[in-house]
Amino acid sequence: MELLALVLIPFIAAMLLLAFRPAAMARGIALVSTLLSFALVLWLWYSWNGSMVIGVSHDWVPAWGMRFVLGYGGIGLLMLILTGLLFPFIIGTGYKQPVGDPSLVNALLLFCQSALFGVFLAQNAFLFYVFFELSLIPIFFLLMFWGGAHKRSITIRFFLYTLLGGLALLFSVAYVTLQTPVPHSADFTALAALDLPMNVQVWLFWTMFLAFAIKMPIFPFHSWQPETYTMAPTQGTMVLSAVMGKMGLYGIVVFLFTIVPEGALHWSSWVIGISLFGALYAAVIAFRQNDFKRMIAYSSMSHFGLMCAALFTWNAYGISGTLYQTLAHGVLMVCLFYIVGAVAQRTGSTDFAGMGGLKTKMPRMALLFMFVTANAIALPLTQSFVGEWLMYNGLWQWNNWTAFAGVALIVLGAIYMLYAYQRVMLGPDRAIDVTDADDEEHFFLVPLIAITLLVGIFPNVILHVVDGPVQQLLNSFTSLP
Amino acid sequence: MENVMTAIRVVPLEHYLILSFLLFSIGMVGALVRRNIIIVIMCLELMLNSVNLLLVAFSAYHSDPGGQVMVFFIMLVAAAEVTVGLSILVLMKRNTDGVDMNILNRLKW
Amino acid sequence: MSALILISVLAVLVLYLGLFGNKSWLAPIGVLGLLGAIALFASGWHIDHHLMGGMVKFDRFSIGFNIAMVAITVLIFLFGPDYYARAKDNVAEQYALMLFSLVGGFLLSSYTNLLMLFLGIEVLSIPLYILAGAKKNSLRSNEASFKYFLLGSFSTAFLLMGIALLYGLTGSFELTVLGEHIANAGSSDMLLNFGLFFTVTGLAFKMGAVPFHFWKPDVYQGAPTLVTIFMATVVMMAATAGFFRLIDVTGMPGMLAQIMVLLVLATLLVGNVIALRQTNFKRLMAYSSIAHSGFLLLALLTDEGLVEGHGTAVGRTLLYYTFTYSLATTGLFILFTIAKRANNGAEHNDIFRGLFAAKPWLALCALAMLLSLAGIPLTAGFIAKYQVFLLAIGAGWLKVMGFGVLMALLGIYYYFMVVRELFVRPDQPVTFVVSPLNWLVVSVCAVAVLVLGVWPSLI
Amino acid sequence: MVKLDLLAILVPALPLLGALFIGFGRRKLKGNSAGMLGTALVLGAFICSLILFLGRDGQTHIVHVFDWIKVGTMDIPFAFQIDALSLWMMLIVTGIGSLIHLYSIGYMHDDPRVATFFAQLNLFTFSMLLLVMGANFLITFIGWEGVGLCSYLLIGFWYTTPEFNYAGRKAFVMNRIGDVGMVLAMTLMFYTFGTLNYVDIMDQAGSFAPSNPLIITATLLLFLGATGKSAQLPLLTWLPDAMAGPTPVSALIHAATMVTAGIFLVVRSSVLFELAPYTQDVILWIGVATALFGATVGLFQNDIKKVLAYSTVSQLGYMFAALGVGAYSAGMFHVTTHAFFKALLFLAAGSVIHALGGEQDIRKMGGLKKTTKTTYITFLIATLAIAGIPPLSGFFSKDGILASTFQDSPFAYGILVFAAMLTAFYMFRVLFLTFFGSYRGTAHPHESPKVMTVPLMVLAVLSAIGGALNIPHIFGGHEWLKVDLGTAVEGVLGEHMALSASTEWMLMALSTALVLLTIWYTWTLFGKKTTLDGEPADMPFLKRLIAKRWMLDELYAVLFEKPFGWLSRNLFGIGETKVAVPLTVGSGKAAHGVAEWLRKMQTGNTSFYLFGMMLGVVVFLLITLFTA
Repeated sequence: MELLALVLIPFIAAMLLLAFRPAAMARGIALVSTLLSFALVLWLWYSWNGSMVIGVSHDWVPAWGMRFVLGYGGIGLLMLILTGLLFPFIIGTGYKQPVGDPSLVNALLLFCQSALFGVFLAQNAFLFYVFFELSLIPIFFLLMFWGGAHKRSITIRFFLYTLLGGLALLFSVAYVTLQTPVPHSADFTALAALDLPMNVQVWLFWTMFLAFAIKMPIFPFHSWQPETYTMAPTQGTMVLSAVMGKMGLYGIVVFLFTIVPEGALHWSSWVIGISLFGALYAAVIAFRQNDFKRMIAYSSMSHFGLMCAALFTWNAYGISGTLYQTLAHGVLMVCLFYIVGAVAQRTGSTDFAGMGGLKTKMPRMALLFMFVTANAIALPLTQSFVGEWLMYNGLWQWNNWTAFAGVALIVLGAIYMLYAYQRVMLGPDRAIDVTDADDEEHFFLVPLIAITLLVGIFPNVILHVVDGPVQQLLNSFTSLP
Repeated sequence: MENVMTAIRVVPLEHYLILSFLLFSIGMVGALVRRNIIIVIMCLELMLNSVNLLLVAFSAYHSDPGGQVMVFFIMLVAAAEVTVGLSILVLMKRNTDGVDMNILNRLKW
Repeated sequence: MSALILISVLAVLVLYLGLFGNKSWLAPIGVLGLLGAIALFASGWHIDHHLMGGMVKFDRFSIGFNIAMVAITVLIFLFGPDYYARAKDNVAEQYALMLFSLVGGFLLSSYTNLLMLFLGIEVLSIPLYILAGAKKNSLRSNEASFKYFLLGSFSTAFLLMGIALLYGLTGSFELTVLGEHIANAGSSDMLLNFGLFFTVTGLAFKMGAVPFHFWKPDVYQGAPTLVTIFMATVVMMAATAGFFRLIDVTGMPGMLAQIMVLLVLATLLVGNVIALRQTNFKRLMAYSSIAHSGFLLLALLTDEGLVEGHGTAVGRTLLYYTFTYSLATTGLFILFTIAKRANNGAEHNDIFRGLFAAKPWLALCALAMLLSLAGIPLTAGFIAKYQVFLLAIGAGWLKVMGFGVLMALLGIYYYFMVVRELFVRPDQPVTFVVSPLNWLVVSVCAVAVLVLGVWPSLI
Repeated sequence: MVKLDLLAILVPALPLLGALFIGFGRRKLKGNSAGMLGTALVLGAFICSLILFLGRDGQTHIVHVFDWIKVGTMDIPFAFQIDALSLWMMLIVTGIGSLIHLYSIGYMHDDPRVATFFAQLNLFTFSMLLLVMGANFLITFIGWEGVGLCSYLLIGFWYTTPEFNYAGRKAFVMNRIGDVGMVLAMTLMFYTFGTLNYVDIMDQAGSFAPSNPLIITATLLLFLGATGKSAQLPLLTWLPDAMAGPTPVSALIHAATMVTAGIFLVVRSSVLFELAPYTQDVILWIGVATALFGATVGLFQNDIKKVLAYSTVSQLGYMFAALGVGAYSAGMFHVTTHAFFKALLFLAAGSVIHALGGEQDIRKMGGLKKTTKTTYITFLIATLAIAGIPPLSGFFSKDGILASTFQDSPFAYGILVFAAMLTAFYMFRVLFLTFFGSYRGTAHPHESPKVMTVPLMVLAVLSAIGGALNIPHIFGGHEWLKVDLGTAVEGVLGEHMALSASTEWMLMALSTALVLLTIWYTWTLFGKKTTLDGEPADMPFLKRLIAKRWMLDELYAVLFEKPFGWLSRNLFGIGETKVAVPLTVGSGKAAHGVAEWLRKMQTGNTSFYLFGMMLGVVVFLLITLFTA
């Protein structure tokens, strides 16, 4: 029941916002609802017994295997934690960096959260797909209404591009559903049970992978991402990069690894290849970007490349590392884009040209940014380090040379992040009057940084959530040829 | 009655087929190439009648009256259809004072 | 049977009322009669009725379709008073003609005999020829009716040729005989192939399948909006039902499968692609209906004829698809009329600008219906498309389906072009005048679309 | 035992507390309070480690704090390893560290961001302690990266000067290049041994045959990390630039402690290196080359701190040469003494710079021995020590290295002796130009305050008598340090001096004589200088090359920096804006184009429609006919 509540709380809150348009209190209501759902997530976490939990299970249209099944295992739980943890902050961003009519914006964000909870709770492929697409609609309007330059064309392109993947996924879902014995069932359990012939898995892998590759995005499917991130309002960018991208990784685990494992195994080298290439490609590009936000967008792409590559290494370190990193990356992205927004708010644009030498005027913001940068370049005792360390181990066990390519990222990452830090904060003082980070911004960033450090120092808190499930996943692989 | 059947059966079925196909084609081509709507409608009638011929032939060869019943229905409906068509034509003549096929082509693309 | 008679009598009654010249009674009486017809149909739900010496069969499929058609007609009639508010005369005739044409629809959905197929199509079409030209002194309306008439009778000729050939093959107009013949004698016979092909041509014309689609955009644009609604919904449903009736007996013998595949591909391509460039909303809807008929044809393609059980699935899919499509279309066209009046007669897509600012609820309704047409989850349109997916994949038409997926993507694009307009602020403020009845109809359509999308098993 | 755990945790905890407290209270802390606090805490850490040191029992103690990473079969505890090696390094770090903290109170006195400075200095001490105390590679790596960050922050401490920021970034990125090796080495070792704990790895290593490819790869990768941190060829160009930071930073980080992390790492994993003779050769020759490189470049530098920086590079080269021949104790011994005298040199130089109000160019100094007496004397002692004049500490440590390299490869020995002569030359050049002759500058020199001179004196004493730690047998000593380290480091006790006493005497005599000769020559050149003639226009090519630091920076700029920037710009300019995005946009445009073309079919002419329909029929008929 509480699982249903998790989906409904944001939905109802959003409906209330739409109905009453309480412009003044809108953010407050949204914040309360997100905190409520976060509390619920924490309770789920606390009461989790380490096995698969099925909360709701109703028939929807049995004839087509459509069933309304909500549940979560360790991996889903991690995603719930991610969503629950980050959305209060994403909503909170609106206080300092407001866009448009608050009740409308927050309603859209809450709809998005509801859909995302649905995605991570769904235990039925069709249900997963439904939420997968629904999460897109609010974002579409968020971007369409309050985007930056060329919002119309860029939004439509982003929307169609992601929908292309979505339809491919729908196609696959319909296909696999029909492969199940009559009465058909699209439950993940049923789909995992069926053992598709190799030649089918080989093409089915791509029709599914396309959706997730576009969602993250990784290299050849990324061309929507930089412009969209740059153009979108801060909150939209946060949702896209911090949470929605993770649907791709999660989908890979629940779809590719369970339904077409042999196909996935067959294509692993290819996927790792393109992902790592994309990661390096994006990291190199990020170095010379002249736009702060776009630079962060490329860095996010680089991280996703690494995560996707590590996910396909088929060993505990790669997969656990990636799952752990989803959380780290989410927190990181929220921090970074918040700082981008805060600085751009003061200097008037996200262009590096207008920045530099801000540290003299805003030392506290500089300190916060330095903490975040330390996380971004994965210094030990920050969250990202543990994830990257595990992923490098995974890559090494897959193939030494991929590990070399992956580890090269720690150099590239340092290059572009420190260069960005210098271009924003360091250098001779500018003759522009900017105010230092105020208490509200501290109230936003400090908790996130605290989480970054705490989880970096005690990573087992998160790792023990995914450890067991990942082992089970790997055991299911051992049956593979 | 019976002798009519035999009379029809004198000609082999293929010939009926070919003839009606020819008529049908003539009607079709006529409808395509002519621009005067009256003539086009007549061509359409020709096509329908070729079908009638075919039906009659078949019904004779199958010695089944259904075909001929169908013919009557066709004639009836065709009559109604042409009535409507002509009235539309009259309306058109009134509006554009022309009976050219392509005089009305405001609706396109 | 009784329903048929009831509707026909109703039509005559409406005509007579027209003589006394008070329009206010027409719609209510029409609606009452239609509701009665629904009741009659519903009463016959459990047993199959064979009428007219077994040339017509009211089984569940046809009854379902008939009820759906009547229901949509009710919605249209409810829209009528507002639409005809400014028309002076011939209102009664138009209601009556729609009712007659509806009878044709009944025949199409329930014939078991090719003769009835022919009659049905004609009874359906001939009133439409007139309706399309209802605006006597509007050249566009005139052109629409003329084109529709000419092309229609042209295709009728083909249909008849096909029927004749099939008759020549079997010596009977009974579908069952035809089906048995195919089952026994196989599908090598040229007569059969040609016959089926010509018959299908005639039906494909009514559905607006490429290359028999030319009439659709022009007629939709030229005809009075109310008639356009009727054509886009009831006629579409009737034609689909008729098509299904035939295919469900014959299946896909011989060359028919290939031809159908070509039809599907061409229809999906042309419908979706051309729609990208449409700026006139009525034309846009015309092309979108072509695109949808492409999906319907795809569903038909998967029917295996007399094989037991499968046909019902296809039939249900078709019913669900056409009905939800009709709901969305009706609502959208009503909103279109409202917007058109607000923008003094413009038909361009951007007449919807500012709808969200002025009438949020209606804008959300429009959003729901557009999403449904585009096939976004939790709307009926999505479920409908998904059923077609299932059918096509189940029958193994994977590549065709893949093409369909791409085309569906294009579809989403042009529907969202309209969605965008809903939320754009207009240059100068626009005032939308909405009569409560229209508001009700639109809301019903939108809500129905959503409800059917969440609980598809209702149909 | 509890006491040991407590102390061991206290040692890094105190500086960490300092960093946090000073860092977050930096607005509250007025005047010297921040400095006092920071110094006190580091001093406390020093006392703790002293207690630990005195109470040591030659055993290896593992202090398990908590489980850090535990997933799958990977179990990496957050634990400290307390043995002779780590204790020794802890003493150096905290001891020298506290002295330099004390010194900084005076040096940074008038800087507005003094509190930040001390916070970062304490943070550095914490990281360095983690580095040396870590019980497994990953804990060491925490400190490894931590010191890198602090060095980045402190080099760019005066952040308003773009060059300084660049220097900081350069230092960090070059260290990161080394870290690639470090991380890969760790993954490889985890893959091989299934653990990263030093103790376990050293145990298991015994089961591997010498020059096992896995071990060689691991050691080479580790050494790559070491070269980055310890500024060996080819990753050394960051160290001279790092002098941009405040002088105490240069003393603590870039002379005494951080740069010796590489040596520590090699000594810590000596077992592996013992198994990889190939790697040892690489280390030896890189060390020798670096020693020579640093010494040569030092010759013609005019910035006093730059000279010291290159001398550091060169001395680190010595240490690695020692490690290359397996003389770990000699290496560690030199680490120690070098920490003493090089820290002293930097602090003294700092005191000079302080005296001259920020002037760093030795050409604008001179005759300071009268005005800044203490500084002069301490600087002199340090110079003698580094030059290797008996009986100062440098003599013993350097001699140990020279001797052990001689028995391994006389050629390397020759180069190192030559480098020693060069060392003497440039050090005394600095000494003479700075303190002798007459003042050539404009400022008003004055002796530094006590708070700065006291550390100088302490360090002077240490660098004078530091040699006593490890007096070789031929002087009747017992090589105390070697014995002590032997309890912790494999292979130290295995080092045996195969040379006969006479050979050793001869070598010592030779090197000492040569050095003295050089000093005399330097005196003739610079001793009496009152004015300095600028560089002669026609320097010989070699000299110009050396003066330009062998063009290494320029080389890297051409080889790496510029191409990377070019790549970055063009991947975006071409790969993204010209290919990726246009492709997506183009597909949309293509669809529209097709649409525009297709809709022309809808001509509006009824005859055409009829024709189209008939055409369709005919096409389908043909298909029906020909496929039938």
